[in-house]
Amino acid sequence: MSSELLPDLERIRADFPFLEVEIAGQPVAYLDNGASTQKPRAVIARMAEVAAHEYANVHRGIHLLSQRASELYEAARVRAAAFFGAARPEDVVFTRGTTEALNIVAGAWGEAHVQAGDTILLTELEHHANLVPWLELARRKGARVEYVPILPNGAGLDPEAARRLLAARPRVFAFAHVSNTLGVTNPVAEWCALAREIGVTTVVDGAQSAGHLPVDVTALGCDFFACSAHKFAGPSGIGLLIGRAEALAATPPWLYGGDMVERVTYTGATYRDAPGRFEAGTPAIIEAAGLHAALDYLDTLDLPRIAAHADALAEQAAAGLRVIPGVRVFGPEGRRAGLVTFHVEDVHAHDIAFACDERGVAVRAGHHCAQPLMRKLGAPSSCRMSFYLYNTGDEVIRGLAAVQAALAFFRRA
Amino acid sequence: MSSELLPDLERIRADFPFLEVEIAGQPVAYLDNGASTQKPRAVIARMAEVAAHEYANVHRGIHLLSQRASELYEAARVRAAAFFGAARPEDVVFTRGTTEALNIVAGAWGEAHVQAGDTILLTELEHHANLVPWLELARRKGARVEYVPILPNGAGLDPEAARRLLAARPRVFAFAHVSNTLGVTNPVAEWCALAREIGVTTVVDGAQSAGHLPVDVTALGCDFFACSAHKFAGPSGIGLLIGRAEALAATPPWLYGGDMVERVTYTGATYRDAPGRFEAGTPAIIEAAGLHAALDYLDTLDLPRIAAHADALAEQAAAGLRVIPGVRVFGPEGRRAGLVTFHVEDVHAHDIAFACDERGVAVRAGHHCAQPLMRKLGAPSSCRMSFYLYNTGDEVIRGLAAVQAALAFFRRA
Amino acid sequence: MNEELYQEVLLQHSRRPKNLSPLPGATHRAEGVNALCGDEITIELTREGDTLRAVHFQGSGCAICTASASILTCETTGLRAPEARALAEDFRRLAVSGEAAPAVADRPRLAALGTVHRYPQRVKCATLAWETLLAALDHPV
Amino acid sequence: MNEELYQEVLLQHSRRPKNLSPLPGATHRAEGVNALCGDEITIELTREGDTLRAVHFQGSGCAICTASASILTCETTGLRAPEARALAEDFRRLAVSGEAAPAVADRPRLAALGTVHRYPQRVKCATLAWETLLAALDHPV
Ligand SMILES: Cc1ncc(COP(=O)(O)O)c(C=O)c1O
Ligand SMILES: Cc1ncc(COP(=O)(O)O)c(C=O)c1O
Repeated sequence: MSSELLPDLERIRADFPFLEVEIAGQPVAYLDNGASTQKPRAVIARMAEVAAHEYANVHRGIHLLSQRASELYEAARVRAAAFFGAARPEDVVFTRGTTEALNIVAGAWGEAHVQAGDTILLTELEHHANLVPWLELARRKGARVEYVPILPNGAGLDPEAARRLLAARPRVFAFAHVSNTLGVTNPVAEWCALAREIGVTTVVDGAQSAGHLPVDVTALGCDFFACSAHKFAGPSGIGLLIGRAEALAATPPWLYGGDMVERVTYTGATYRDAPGRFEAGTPAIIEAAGLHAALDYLDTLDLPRIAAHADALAEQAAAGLRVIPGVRVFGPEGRRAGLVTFHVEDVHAHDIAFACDERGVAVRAGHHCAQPLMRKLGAPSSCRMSFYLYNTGDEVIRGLAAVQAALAFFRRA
Repeated sequence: MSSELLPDLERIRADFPFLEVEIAGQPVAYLDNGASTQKPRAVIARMAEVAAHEYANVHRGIHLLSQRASELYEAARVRAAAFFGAARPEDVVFTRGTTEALNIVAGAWGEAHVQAGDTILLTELEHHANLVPWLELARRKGARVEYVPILPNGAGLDPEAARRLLAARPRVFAFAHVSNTLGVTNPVAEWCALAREIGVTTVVDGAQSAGHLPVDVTALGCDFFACSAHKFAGPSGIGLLIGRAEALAATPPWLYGGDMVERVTYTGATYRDAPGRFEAGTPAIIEAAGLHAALDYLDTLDLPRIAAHADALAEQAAAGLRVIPGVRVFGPEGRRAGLVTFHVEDVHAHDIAFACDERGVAVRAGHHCAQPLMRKLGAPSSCRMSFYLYNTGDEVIRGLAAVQAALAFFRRA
Repeated sequence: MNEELYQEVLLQHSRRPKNLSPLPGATHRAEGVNALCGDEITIELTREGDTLRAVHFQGSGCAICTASASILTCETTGLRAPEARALAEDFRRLAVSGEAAPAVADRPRLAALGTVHRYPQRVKCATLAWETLLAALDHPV
Repeated sequence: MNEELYQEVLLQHSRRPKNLSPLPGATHRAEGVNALCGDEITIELTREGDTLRAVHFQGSGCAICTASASILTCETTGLRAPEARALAEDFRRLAVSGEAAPAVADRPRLAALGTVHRYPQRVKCATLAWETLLAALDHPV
């Protein structure tokens, strides 16, 4: 397993100033990457440089400064298109993050294309961001929501049921590429191919896959793909909605205002095509430069190796947890995507996470924004360790030790 | 007039690294502050520091890092509430900017409260951000949009007409605090008091007033107030919607997803109260810290003096432009809010702005995201110089000289 | 392990909570949820005139949440409704800011819970039951 | 002033534009708008068989926009529709990248306009009329 760890880990760690932080007198072991990731110096420095010397509003000025800002903003789009395999830069829309991207699809595309009686197909493992917007759309439209069920213990989604429910031609099929709770990776390309054949629109929540493993939206064959820069070493406040040209063209505007219009009168307006149509107002300019820098940074490494690294750490953690009495590890038996969620029969997740925290280990406790899934698994509150390219085997060991110490404390007497 | 300029201008200028930039071998004269403003070192450094050592996701973790990030994020809210006179921090919602804030009001509040046959009252000087969302709402609902007319030459809005149209009890009255095109300041407090008496909801577009002049939303008495941090020395990617508690409570959710929910099942969800209700997903965390730093920075200065400074420069520019033959200056005769928009009969705005650019002076040319207004004024394209706290009288002189050189060039022969 | 937060009295209450069961014949009832972690708690009580004759809870939370709920049932049984309300408000203030009103300072178990104000990420765990009690007082079944 | 961009031939065309008037009996027509600045331009033309007999424009833009429209009317009058289309495409490429196809290299006025590719913020000014021509060719009145 350790041969799957990144060989230049010390060098990588040196790129992340956050890893200098100490908690309780110990260097932090940041194992909450599923919630958000830390930023390398290159991203932080690029944002500061843009803010200091290259900043102006975009798409608005004849002056050189505005032109240059527009160029760096559009260069980020071109970079993101290439990184994620979009057919054209115009297919990449900047959003605040995955949540806004999915709301654009459910709110604007869905508003136009989902009708009363239609079925919206989701899965039982969705994050609230890919669940609640669809519930709201269904309520508004009188549509029905169905779910691909999970296998026992959250080992994956039921493949038979997925095929059967998809074959029934829902109007849209929206699902996570990688589950933020179970570490399950869904067969995106297979489902999208099936869906395409029978005219079902596909929406992929890529929050946990983008920048963690190689993603080529064209090869995946989805209609929409959503992700957040903060989940892959980029800044907060920016994310992407990538759409096939036809899918974006079939989506009405979302926010209304400057930059997304063509011609405005006191009685009406006409709108631009994508991506401008979906980017009303001043966008996250400094953040676009930071996103660009994050993609450049990831490209200095090797995405398949990054994925293997995080997976190896997650497997190590899962193995260590499984042997502790009373601990239940959710998710697939074999390879899991960079994270492990577990539940302890007799000690609450909050108490475990708090104990970890006191030893400088940051893990997540709660419902992981997947309340219905966790309820179904019988663990409304659970702990998660989630890994990224800068984590080490030593941090896994510290995490396991902290969990064991917590259990010993709460189980004594 | 020069006595109204800030006395410590050199010190202030030293705070802004952007002012070191050169264009065409000359230090830049950045006169496009109406589009966006530059950032002081304190803001840039604070964002870098948060990204380097204080970053984690908010509202999600039991671990100390997440707690600290939540605290800095909420501290920015408390700071903004105090700076803008909100009754409670909970009345401050973080958005991407003014455009998103106004879309929340038109899209969520408007969706719930505007009905067929209702009147939406706007003014003829609105930015597209405070016009197009309302046109779209009116279209969807079968409501009517009416406009408070401008006075000749854009000298202001017709006060009689404003009172008459408001007295007719529209459902909502949405208007700019300060016009980004005319430099007109509207009588917000007076209109809001009138509106409150007769039950008309008020929406103030504060993009050009926030951080430029003292704003106390409670004293103004509006129901909603929108602004963007990038317009007042803060970062891109973040802005505010400030609402009266009752107005926010009457607004349905906007984006759906994590953090804005209370309880989620596979069949439905319940939602939190403001501000959480309107902040689905991972917010602009680093940017919130930058916004906080920008407000702290502005507080080291004196907002009324900043306003007087920008106004004095705008008056100086207007005076210089008025004496050039063929130049028409829009807006009020007297005091104007920090900007001057002008049109030249025989030379196009693009050519003038380009000539300015070649001399290192950045001015804006175009429709200023107010197409119908500019069409009504007979100047579909015009030039604008807009000032902020770091601009100098010398930059005004350079701007005027560049305009004169452009006119000389295009008028020769 | 943090001995300040997890004082013995709290651990006792979290391991062997008092009044953790449905309350047959309850006159008032409310459910509370900690939006951050998903923990849910139900408070049921029977009121005779103004007096809280019995207070029970259901649901499972972390040690702090469970201890707080268990202690709540002990401390409020027999109080009059306005007293229970005042105590809940006092406790909330203690948990958030460490400010101890006489009513809570006099109750050692509440004072022990009050150390939570030094751990802001745990405050909601301690206050959930008390907020739910306030809601229950307003919700006759 | 930038003498490279504002070459004399362009200034002539912007000051005294050719064919700046409505075209009675036009067979094709389109309006174009530069979303960034709001400039609007209308192209009208009469086609006989495949040949562009007359090409006129209306609207006002900056010197580059007006010169480009004026030169467009001169260069495309008498061309066959496919030739006009090809020229418009060639010109667009020139303005964006500086890459001069033979057809535009042979036309000095277009070559002069082509220097705009060094000033990206002005490219749209130069191409607006040509994009509108392409639209007009698809829009019989
Ligand atoms: C699977 C999944 N979807 C969606 C989201 C929402 O992303 P964001 O909060 O960046 O909008 C997350 C992260 O919280 C996630 O893990
Ligand atoms: C008056 C006015 N309203 C709204 C906006 C839109 O602000 P933003 O682009 O930051 O959303 C602007 C700025 O462009 C403005 O000047």
